[in-house]
Amino acid sequence: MSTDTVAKPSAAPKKPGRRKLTWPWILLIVAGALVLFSLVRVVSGADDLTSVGQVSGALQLAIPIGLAGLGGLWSERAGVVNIGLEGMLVLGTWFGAWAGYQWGPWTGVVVGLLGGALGGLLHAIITVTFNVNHIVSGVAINILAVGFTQYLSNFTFAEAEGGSSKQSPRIDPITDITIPGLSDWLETLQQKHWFLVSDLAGILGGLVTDLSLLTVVAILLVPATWWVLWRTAFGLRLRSCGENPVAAESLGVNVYKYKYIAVTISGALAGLGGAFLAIVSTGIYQEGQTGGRGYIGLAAMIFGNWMPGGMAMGAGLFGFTDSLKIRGGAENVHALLLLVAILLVLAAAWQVYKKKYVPAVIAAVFSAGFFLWYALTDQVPSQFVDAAPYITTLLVLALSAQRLRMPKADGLPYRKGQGK
Amino acid sequence: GKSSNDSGSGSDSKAAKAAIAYDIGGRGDQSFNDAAYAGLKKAEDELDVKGAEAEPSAGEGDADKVQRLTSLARAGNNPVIGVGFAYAPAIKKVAEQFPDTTFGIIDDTSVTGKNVANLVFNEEQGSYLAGVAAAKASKSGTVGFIGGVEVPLIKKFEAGYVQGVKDTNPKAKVLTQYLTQPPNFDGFAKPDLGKAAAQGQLDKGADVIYAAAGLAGSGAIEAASKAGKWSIGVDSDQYNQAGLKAYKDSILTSVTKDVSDSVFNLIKSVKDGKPQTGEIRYGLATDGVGLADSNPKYKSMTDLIAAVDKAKKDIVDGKITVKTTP
Amino acid sequence: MMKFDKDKLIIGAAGPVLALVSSFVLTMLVLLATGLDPIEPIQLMIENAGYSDIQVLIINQTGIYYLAALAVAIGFRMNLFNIGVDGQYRLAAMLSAVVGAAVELPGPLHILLIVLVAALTGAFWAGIAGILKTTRGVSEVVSTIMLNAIATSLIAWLILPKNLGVQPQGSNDLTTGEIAESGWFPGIDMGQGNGEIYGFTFVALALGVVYWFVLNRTRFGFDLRATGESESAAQASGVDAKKMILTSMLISGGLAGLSGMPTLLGDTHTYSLSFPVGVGFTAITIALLGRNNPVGILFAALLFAFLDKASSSLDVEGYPKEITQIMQGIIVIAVVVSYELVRRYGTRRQQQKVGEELAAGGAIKTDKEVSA
Amino acid sequence: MELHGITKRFPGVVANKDIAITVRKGTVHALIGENGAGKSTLMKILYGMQKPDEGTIAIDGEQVSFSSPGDAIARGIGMVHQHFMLADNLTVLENVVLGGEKLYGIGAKARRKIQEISDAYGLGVRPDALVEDLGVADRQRVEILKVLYRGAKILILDEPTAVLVPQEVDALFDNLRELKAEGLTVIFISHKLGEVLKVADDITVIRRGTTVGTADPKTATTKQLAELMVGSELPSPETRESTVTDVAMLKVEGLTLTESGAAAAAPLTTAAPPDPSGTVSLQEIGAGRKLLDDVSLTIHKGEILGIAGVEGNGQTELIEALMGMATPDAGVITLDGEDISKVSVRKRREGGIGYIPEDRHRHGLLLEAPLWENRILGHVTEAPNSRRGILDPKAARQDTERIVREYDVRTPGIDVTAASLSGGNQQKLIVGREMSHHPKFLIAAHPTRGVDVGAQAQIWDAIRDARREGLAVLLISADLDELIGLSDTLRVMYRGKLVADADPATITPEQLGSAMTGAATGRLEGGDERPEQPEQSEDGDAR
Ligand SMILES: Nc1ncnc2c1ncn2[C@@H]1O[C@H](COP(=O)(O)OP(=O)(O)OP(=O)(O)O)[C@@H](O)[C@H]1O
Ligand SMILES: Nc1ncnc2c1ncn2[C@@H]1O[C@H](COP(=O)(O)OP(=O)(O)OP(=O)(O)O)[C@@H](O)[C@H]1O
Ligand SMILES: [Mg+2]
Ligand SMILES: [Mg+2]
Repeated sequence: MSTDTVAKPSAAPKKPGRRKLTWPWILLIVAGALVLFSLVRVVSGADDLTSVGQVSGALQLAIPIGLAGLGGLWSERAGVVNIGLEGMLVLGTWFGAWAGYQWGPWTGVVVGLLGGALGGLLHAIITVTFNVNHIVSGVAINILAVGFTQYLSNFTFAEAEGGSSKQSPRIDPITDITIPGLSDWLETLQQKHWFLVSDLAGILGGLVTDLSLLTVVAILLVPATWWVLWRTAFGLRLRSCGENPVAAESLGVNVYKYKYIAVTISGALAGLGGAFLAIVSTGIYQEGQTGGRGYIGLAAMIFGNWMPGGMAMGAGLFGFTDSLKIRGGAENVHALLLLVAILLVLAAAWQVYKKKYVPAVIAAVFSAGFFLWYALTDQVPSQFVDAAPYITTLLVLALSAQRLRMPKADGLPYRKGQGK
Repeated sequence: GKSSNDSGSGSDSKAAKAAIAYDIGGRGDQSFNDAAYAGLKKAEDELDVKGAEAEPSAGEGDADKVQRLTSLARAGNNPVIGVGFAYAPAIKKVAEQFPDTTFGIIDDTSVTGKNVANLVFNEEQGSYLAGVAAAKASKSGTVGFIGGVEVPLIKKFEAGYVQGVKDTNPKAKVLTQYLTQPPNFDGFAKPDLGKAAAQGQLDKGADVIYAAAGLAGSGAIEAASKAGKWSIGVDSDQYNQAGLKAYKDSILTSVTKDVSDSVFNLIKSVKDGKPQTGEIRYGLATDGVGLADSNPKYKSMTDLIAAVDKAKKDIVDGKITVKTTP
Repeated sequence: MMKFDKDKLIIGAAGPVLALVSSFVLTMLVLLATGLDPIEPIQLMIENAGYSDIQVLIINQTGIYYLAALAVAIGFRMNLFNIGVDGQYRLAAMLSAVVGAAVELPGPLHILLIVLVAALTGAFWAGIAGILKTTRGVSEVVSTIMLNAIATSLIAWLILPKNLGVQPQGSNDLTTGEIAESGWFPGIDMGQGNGEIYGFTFVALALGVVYWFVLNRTRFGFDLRATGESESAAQASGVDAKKMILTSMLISGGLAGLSGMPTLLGDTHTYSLSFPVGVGFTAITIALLGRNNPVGILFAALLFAFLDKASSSLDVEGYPKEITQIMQGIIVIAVVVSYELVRRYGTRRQQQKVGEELAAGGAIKTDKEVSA
Repeated sequence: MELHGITKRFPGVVANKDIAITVRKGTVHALIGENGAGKSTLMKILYGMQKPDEGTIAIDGEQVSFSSPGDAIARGIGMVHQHFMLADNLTVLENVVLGGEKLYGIGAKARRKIQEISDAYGLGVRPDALVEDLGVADRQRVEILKVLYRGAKILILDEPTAVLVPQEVDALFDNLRELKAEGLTVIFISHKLGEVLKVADDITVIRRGTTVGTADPKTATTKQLAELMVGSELPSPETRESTVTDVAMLKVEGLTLTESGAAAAAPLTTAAPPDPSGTVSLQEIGAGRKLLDDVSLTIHKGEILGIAGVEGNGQTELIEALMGMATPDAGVITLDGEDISKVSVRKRREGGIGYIPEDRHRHGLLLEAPLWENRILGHVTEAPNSRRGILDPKAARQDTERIVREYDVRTPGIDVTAASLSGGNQQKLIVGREMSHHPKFLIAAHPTRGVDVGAQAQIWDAIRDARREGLAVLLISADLDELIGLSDTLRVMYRGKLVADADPATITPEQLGSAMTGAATGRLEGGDERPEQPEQSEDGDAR
């Protein structure tokens, strides 16, 4: 009808809130974060905070999440909500391991990717062709993927040597690369524990040490996704299906085709994440090894505002805190208390500057509480350590202004020729 | 009306029958459940017993366990063994209804009864020996412990290990890390977490890592092996596990827990007409727990072996009491 | 009030029938493909469901699923995706068990107190997500996922013997101590060792009626549904969207908290490490399958409970238990796809009717004019 | 181009029935017909978006068959749809190149080409602006640019002028003439018959899915066209007898709303003034831009106050502030002597504010709910819908039946979903619902937009009747004839301010239009005859 779509000339000039982060700003924020981390490390003596191992561990833990998130991004950019990522991740682990132990890790990677893609394709058929609620389909795929792989294990891994109905035989590892001189040099530098310098060295070192080739591929997929989706005609068409499929259709774009492609790629990426988990992270398929990473990937994508860079940051944050807690959580997470306290002081100062005194006082009180907690204890109970990544994510989300903007037609049903 | 249990009556009582009901994870976990299965298998082979198994489903409650045990008991199985402490409340209910059937429960002594056999292990004692071995093998004076899920059972492993290390080398430092918190049992299933945790401890200078983390332990073994450091396995002799062939040289030893023998023994006792009852404890004294010595490198460390043997003797003799909580 | 409509009846029946038939056929294909007997497992399950003790298990599980699914459904009716039902359920069961074990009151009061604590705890935990959403705009999908994990840690800490938990002598389990018998919800004993039907199952069913009544017969329910159907229209109609989000999140959490009660009050009487988990996730599927409708959810819960319990002995007969899960997945897909197909057919019919009746009112005149 | 024997059936509706049209090359061909006559459907068929059940299309004598818009575009056909086909979150450039990436890529070359076309036709389009930041007229120009970018030879414009002010319409027509001069063929659909006569070379009239005749714009009058269209005379919104009393019903003083967190939090607050020059001045980017700037007005019992303005100049915000959906920073709203500035939406509705929203789908209806539930919407706390918190479906259903009867809502029953009614009938249901609660004050935003002529008359009648009984009405409409005809008092809104007022008896749409672009302020004097105006109070209770 003439009223619904016509009359919405929304906000003319850009809202200040939507101001884009420019490179100088990003660099400044990164630098500030680094200084803060360095400071906390020096004060608390938790040298693992920015060590090579910590960063490289974070990377390992972040990649399956990031790949799932990337998968979610592809799908949702084309307008299909994909809560089936977890299931596609499971398919990736199973198929990756199944092919991997028999025909080598790279075959495993490819087959894992295809397994995930299969899940994606199923999701596409259900949501695009049958126009079923995307969440229902995703949930069903999660159930199906788990049931299907566990069922098949009884006929495959259970009969293989070194495997069982819950676990695959070991898969040959994928080559690791370490940049010889640089990596050692950075590691030495990091171990000097100098303010800032060592931290930088640790972070860079973590990014160039013991890198599996698949890790490199996975990292490259983030900018590649950005490039494809935002710099190519294909990507433009795909995104238009998530923003306004009817408009896309009216310009001759075959919306079904792009949705199918996007959701299948989405599954393939999650499948790759699964393959990474089975082949690189652990070297075997293990029932239940995805452990909800698909959902975390989805959360990372929302966290990152449906953008590859933001998603990567979300996955990175998660991987980082996860790695912190798992590598000697009691001490590391204890140091985080200090970080939180400092951040809260800064927040309080900012609120004072903005003349919002009530939030300022609240922030200050909490800050004092964290300082006390930090000062009066040596360790954080292991149970709370375990919650660190989740609490951090919640805190970051709650403290940062929420300017989320999902693709406009995300999750909405679409049928060809029925646009108004 | 009719009960599912009525169907299979104990009619063909000629062949002895025995049953085990698995813990979450079920057969194929290459750990606890598989060890129990091995005991049943052995009984099938050696005692001509017909074995039955039943797996739990995810997220089930006590009522389901009661139903499972009841139907296994009604079917004429004797003994019926619940693998894992989760079966305790169910066995308490069922054992009263079937006074003629022997019920076994592994890792629990809280339920008692004339027809209940509590199969328990002194994991802390085995872990103590592991601690002695670790302290002896360590050059850096820092060793690591990785627990899969922070539950009392695994804390027993930690307690014994830490005590063993400290008694051997009071200056040694033990790094402890748990992978997940209950009821999130991912910590037994995610090898990548085990790997990351081990990596963290290695980076902090640990050169022997003991992982009591089920399958996640394989990640720790992998990490230690890649770093050229020692690892200590758990439950079964992991040196001989096919899946860990690539890293076996770095598996110093494993703390074994003879679940399979305990199952076999119980079945045998029932078959022999002298059913075990009450607490059946498997400790160092009975070799129900112990250290494996398959790794030739381990066997060549005479100093270490001497220390372990002495500790073992002291524990058996009661000169050392090993704590069960850290 | 409702006219009897044959079309409607046929269309209404077509969906489930189509779904059941296609899912059974697909399951059989999977079994065949892996070289197993395609009929026997299904036969076994149906046979199993004929036994009283299994029936009791099915009914009890239905009650649990029903409550949890209602919790999910009330969120869905408002377009809120509460993935956190599982965490709310666990935390509520734990804390109410602690309170229940700590006090001793006359029967009904004791039970009431436990139930109240459970509902409030669940509501509190869901309320965090609600507040984060209304004040900070944090997506409830993300926050409830995080809160699930945080609940796990919190419970793990609280249940330590040095805090609120107990480690019974000789046990490797951690519990919250046994609730005194005055706090047990009486059930119906089915005799002959068939177990008893939890009394709280009937509370669950009653809550289903309340759910229906509140949603369909109260102003509040109307506002809630309106918000779910069109937030903008609801807001223009006078609904305070933020308040609505928070309220429904609280109710959802409260129901989630109650879903631990059948087990706690009827069976375990304590919260332990082996308390059932994952109920909240299954509930999402059930709510979706039951289309957020109290009767639909009841059938969906029954179906899932049947699949869960009737399959319990499949492994003893040599069939992998995972068949059930495959069946569940296939059924969900088959149900929604066939509902969609039937719906499309139905809408076409409805439009046709609208068109015909409009044409009947205007066609004659038009034709005359055109010919004139 | 020739269309022959086109027939298209939808479930239950024959949208097109044996349609035949011949369009001469290089002309502007107008297509007119009432709501639902099948114009858009026909054009969608021509554009390949829908397939005809029967009939043929020939272009330059060659028979064609399109299976998708892509095929039509390849044959040089371009279409500007009745409803904008733009993705808000994409830039102008992205919207334009979408689907036509092969032409000039998606980068610098495309940007140059867009700039070139924009300059050539004076469209003033900025390639890198986000579409959501554009006003309606700008969007319209982007739509046209999209078509030109693809080098279309045949242009279909489906109701392009519905949301434009007269000046913008003139600019558009200038563009069309230019295009025609270059040999392009234009098919033009509009309900505004005056425009049609002004710009068209040929006119075809469609009624109930078939072509009922053609007209020559040189000789035909709007009256003749209207009769051809509907077989009767066009109703007029004129209200001449005044019922204005001097009892103030609604009083607004100093209402100010600045863009801030509130705007971000309430997704309903969308509109903001587009700058006619197409550039955004820097000061406006900062926070605290005023969406409503010190708005004061009084509406008396029995008075209709019309507000004219280009969309996005604060009308939406004014409505939302009056309804309580947006929280103003300053200002007092008094309804019938009671201060309601801080009162919730629901309380205001209970207090007697009726609301016909500008966007019935977003704000007026639950599309997937049955009619009787839609009758409850907005009045859930009032009789007969509920008693003491409990709904009374029986009474609500009965009352729905009454509304359906009294307001002539064409529906087979009250259990069908609102979505299955045509726009006009949906609107009648809303009007009936709001009127059933005897409001003291009615906000009517575009009450007849996109509505059938017949339904239009009914809605006007309903408003007039209520006014006679003392209802105060705030009328907001883009249809200047409706505004001038229905209002007792006129105000012009520009950038959140009431900048001018006018007497509906003397003002012409052109004058009003120019005031809406900010060209004139203060008291607007009507027409050439400039009749003496009687003394007027500040509130402008005319006549
Ligand atoms: N995409 C669609 N799918 C199914 N039916 C539709 C669709 N679009 C329109 N209809 C049917 O068409 C009728 C209404 O059409 P439409 O919205 O064009 O009416 P209208 O009077 O032109 O309204 P408006 O004036 O608001 O454009 C309804 O009967 C509706 O069911
Ligand atoms: N997708 C659809 N599905 C079903 N019916 C439709 C659909 N689209 C249009 N119709 C029907 O076809 C009729 C003609 O619609 P169309 O949109 O062509 O009218 P129109 O002449 O453009 O009206 P308006 O002046 O309101 O734009 C409508 O009344 C509607 O009932
Ligand atoms: Mg229309
Ligand atoms: Mg039209």
